[in-house]
Amino acid sequence: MERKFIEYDFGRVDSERMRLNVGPQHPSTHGVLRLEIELEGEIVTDVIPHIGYLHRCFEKYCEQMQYPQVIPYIDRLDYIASMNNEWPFVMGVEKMMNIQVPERVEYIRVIFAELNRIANHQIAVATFGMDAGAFTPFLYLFRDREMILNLFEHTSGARLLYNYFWVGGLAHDVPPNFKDTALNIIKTVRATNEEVMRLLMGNKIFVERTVKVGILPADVAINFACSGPVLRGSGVEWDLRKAQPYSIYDRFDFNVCVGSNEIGVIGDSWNRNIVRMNEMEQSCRIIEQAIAQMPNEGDVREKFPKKVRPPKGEIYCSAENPKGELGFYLVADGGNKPFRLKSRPTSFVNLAVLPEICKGYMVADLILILGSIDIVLGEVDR
Amino acid sequence: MGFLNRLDDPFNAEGIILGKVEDLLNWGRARSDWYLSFGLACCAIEFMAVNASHFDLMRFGCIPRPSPRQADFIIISGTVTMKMAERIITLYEQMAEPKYVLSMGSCANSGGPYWEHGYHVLKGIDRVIPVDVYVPGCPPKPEAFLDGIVKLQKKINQQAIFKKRAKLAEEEKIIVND
Amino acid sequence: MVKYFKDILLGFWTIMVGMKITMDHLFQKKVTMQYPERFDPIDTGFMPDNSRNKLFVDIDDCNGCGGCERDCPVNCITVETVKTVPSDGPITIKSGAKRTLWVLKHEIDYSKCCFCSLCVESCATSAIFHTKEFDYSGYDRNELKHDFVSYSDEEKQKKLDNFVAYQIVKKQEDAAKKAADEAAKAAAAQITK
Amino acid sequence: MGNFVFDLIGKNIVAALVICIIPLVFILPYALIAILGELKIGAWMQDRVGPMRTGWKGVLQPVAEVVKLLQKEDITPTIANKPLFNLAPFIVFIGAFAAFAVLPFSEKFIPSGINLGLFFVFAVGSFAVIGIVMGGWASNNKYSLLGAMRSVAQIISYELPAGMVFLSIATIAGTLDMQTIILNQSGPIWNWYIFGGPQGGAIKFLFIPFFVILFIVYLISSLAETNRTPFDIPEGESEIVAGYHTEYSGMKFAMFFMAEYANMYVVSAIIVILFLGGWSSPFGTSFMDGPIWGIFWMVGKAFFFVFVQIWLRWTLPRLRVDQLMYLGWKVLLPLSIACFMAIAFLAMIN
Repeated sequence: MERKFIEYDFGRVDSERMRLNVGPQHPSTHGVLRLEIELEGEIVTDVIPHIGYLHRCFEKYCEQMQYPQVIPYIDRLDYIASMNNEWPFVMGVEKMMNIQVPERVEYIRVIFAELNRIANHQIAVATFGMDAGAFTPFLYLFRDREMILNLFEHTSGARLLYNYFWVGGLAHDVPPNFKDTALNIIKTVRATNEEVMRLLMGNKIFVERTVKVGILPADVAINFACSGPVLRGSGVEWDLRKAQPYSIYDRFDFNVCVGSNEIGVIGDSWNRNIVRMNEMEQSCRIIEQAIAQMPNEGDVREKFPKKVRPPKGEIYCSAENPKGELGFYLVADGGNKPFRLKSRPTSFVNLAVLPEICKGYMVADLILILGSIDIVLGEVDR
Repeated sequence: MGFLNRLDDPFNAEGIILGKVEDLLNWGRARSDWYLSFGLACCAIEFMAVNASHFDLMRFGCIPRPSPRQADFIIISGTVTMKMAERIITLYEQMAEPKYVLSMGSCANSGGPYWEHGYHVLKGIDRVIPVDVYVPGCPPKPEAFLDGIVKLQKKINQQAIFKKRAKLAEEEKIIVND
Repeated sequence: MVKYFKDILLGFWTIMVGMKITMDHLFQKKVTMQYPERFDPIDTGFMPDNSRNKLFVDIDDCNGCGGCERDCPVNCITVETVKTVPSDGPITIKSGAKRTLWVLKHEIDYSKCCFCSLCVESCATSAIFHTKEFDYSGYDRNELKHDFVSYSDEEKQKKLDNFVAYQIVKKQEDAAKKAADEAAKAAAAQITK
Repeated sequence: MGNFVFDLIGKNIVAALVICIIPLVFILPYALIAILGELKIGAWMQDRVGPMRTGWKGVLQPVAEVVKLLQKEDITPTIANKPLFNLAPFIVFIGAFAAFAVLPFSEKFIPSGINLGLFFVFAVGSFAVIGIVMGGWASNNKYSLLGAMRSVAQIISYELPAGMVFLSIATIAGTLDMQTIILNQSGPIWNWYIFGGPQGGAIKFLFIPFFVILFIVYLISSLAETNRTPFDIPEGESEIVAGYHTEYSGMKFAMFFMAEYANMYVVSAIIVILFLGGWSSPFGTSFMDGPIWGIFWMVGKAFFFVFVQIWLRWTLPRLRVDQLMYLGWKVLLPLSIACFMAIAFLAMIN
């Protein structure tokens, strides 16, 4: 504790500051993040995030593993959106090895990636609501997420960490009633989203809690290299799916959701969340189109290479994850193990902006700002 | 046939009354497990799914408590790094007796995927705190986790409260005899 | 002033809307599946065929190639083998191929396994596969290790001894053969000379 | 008026003891029912089933919890201020329990029929905050301290609108005695104060909105006084871990727990007494009325408001501290003062 003078609008205040440790065990740090905060009464004056409580040495580990064995470890990066994680790596290896995956595989990948995006945003909104004290929307969203996970389990065999996108194809073909199930999921997701909009996002208390809280201006967001809903919430229309279309995303009609100042201010917590809600709707649209266009016949495993040995070279391949841009920089030396695998973790980059935007707010706001950035510690610490 | 066995020696401290009291106390402990709401890694997400409507952990009387003082058991849900292990020991020590530990998933059981080269990962949470139930899986299915809870409750139900030392000695004797 | 009252009314109204939603849910059908009592994972569709649960190795079908051990990213599988000897007679694995290796140990440590299904992919004889058993939590970590080989120690020792004995025999045979070959060579060389 | 125990035994020390014990006997089963209700209703609202495995459909869940909490280790942190730390939960509980002294259960039973009932409730209602501050400060935990500070600010702000509501009803009823207030409202349902009270004739219908606003104001400030969502910021789970009771375990935590539920009943009972006719039957004096039915109506109506509190808890997010102050000082207080003036006018013209 130290004594400081603080300049306020109403004059100089002499007060004692309190240092408080939030985490690593705290109900709402989304894992094991530790925030060292300096409090002036209830007002946060300084935030120092301490990371490394979940450091699993992912990048070095991958140098020990053969290419197919890397995929289970990539799953454990951002464990909420495993399908999306696998994609940039698999895409990069395919590009190096010059494999053209079949149409059907591309469509299935798009559908699963978008379903996982919905699941991720459901968790993000749900935990954000729980940080604000609303427990019920959390359960409604998790109830729907269970349907998505069920479809994933029926397809890949696992509920959370799928190991499903393989170099050159997919591990398993989709179950026979896949299309109906997916359409059914979309219907339920839309119904629940509408309900959550009324129960949580439209609630006056929640709106008061989130608008004008943690305002992230667009230039700061760009300077900190934020991506995903955090960047789009600040009004920057940047989505890798539109900006640098990879896979077959140029075939679909969807909008890039950005924050507006309809209810809040551009770049506040409310906008970051409403972007997530809207993106769920856009994902539903993409899935509908993909299901309509998807070829029915085709072997998902026909393009599997016998041995995954990319030629000597290097590549950076990135994709639009639910949380933002996830990229892998891969150096291959011609062997069956990566020489170097460097990831550009979304959450880590997004978390860097936290100390910038939460000074001067209250403790309760700090929790909400952290929730609105939607980090996953597996990706932050790697 | 616990009841009948106790009838044999009603004057012993393990007589009917104390036996029944012990059953009641164990029943209370087993049926009202409050857990520390605390997540580490991937398993924590699956653990949240266990809490959600489809599986509903509250059916077993498990209610989340944010403070370790009020929690009865702690779920080690994910990879425990060396840095985090110290904190987990502190958390465990902060909990009030009787306390239990449930190790969820491969990482907590024995380091999981990181057991071989992981200089940074604790190879099994049982190296620092005593574990009651190990739930395998990476991450475990919610049903598998619920099975772990059932097993934990079964274990609590058979605990000795009175004459603990004598019973422990007896158990040890059995182990020695084996 | 108008905004003040509007805010109050809006707050009141949205709270009412929220309360109506929760009230509606109070009387809706519940989605909970009650796991131990009323739960059949296969019937309720919550356990598909390719679900990744406990692994099982059909040791009669395993030819001991060790592919699963090599492909496991976690190295939780330990396979120990010994070569078969001619005195064992003609033996085959279940699927009909000739057995060249006795599997002395095929241990999977479920407390390390990451259930990635790569071992299942690599198995040429489909000896290793996922079962539908998921509830096998234990009170002891060692309970989670499972050795699928049911040979007793004597049998294993006997197989090892057989192999060692056979190797000695083979060595002698080889030596004899070599000697015979060399003798033949020498003879041939002499003839050509 | 009066008290059936005194009628039976006479005014002596035994009767007084019996009267003391009756609310305590009431609180224990009530707390169990309320905890079960909280768990079950919360679960049903979230498409779950709630506790199912303890007793039939989980009805014994709260009993198991009490049995468990009784045998939990009682931790006192080494650096805590031990006397205050140990005293705090009792003070909180006493604050909740003392209010039962003037809460009528029926026409024939009120533990203490003092004619300052409303004032007494108002006084002991803010008693609990002393315990909360004590516990929060003595725990020597920063989270507890934050929770305690928030609690003080909250209760002081919300005492005022609640006081204005009490004042309004006291003005129109002309008394602070609980039983008299209820007796005023006996008779048909439109005699209840939420419908303008028994007096005034046709002109009272002009004043009904003011009574309804007062009713809502008190409902909101009662939530704040019992630290329930959306005003549970002193123990805001996701912000300051468990607030003022972070360091409490076992029986002392159970005391806090029980005090919260007892407080829920107290404020619900006061809402019922002030606005909904207390123990009087909604069907007038002829049907389902009498001392025994009085208990039914009183407890039933109060339980409905306990249900409303549970309902709100599972619906709403939590407010922030400054918004809480805004709501208390800038919305509820002006509204209640305006209503007070209107009702004072109504009382004057009568």
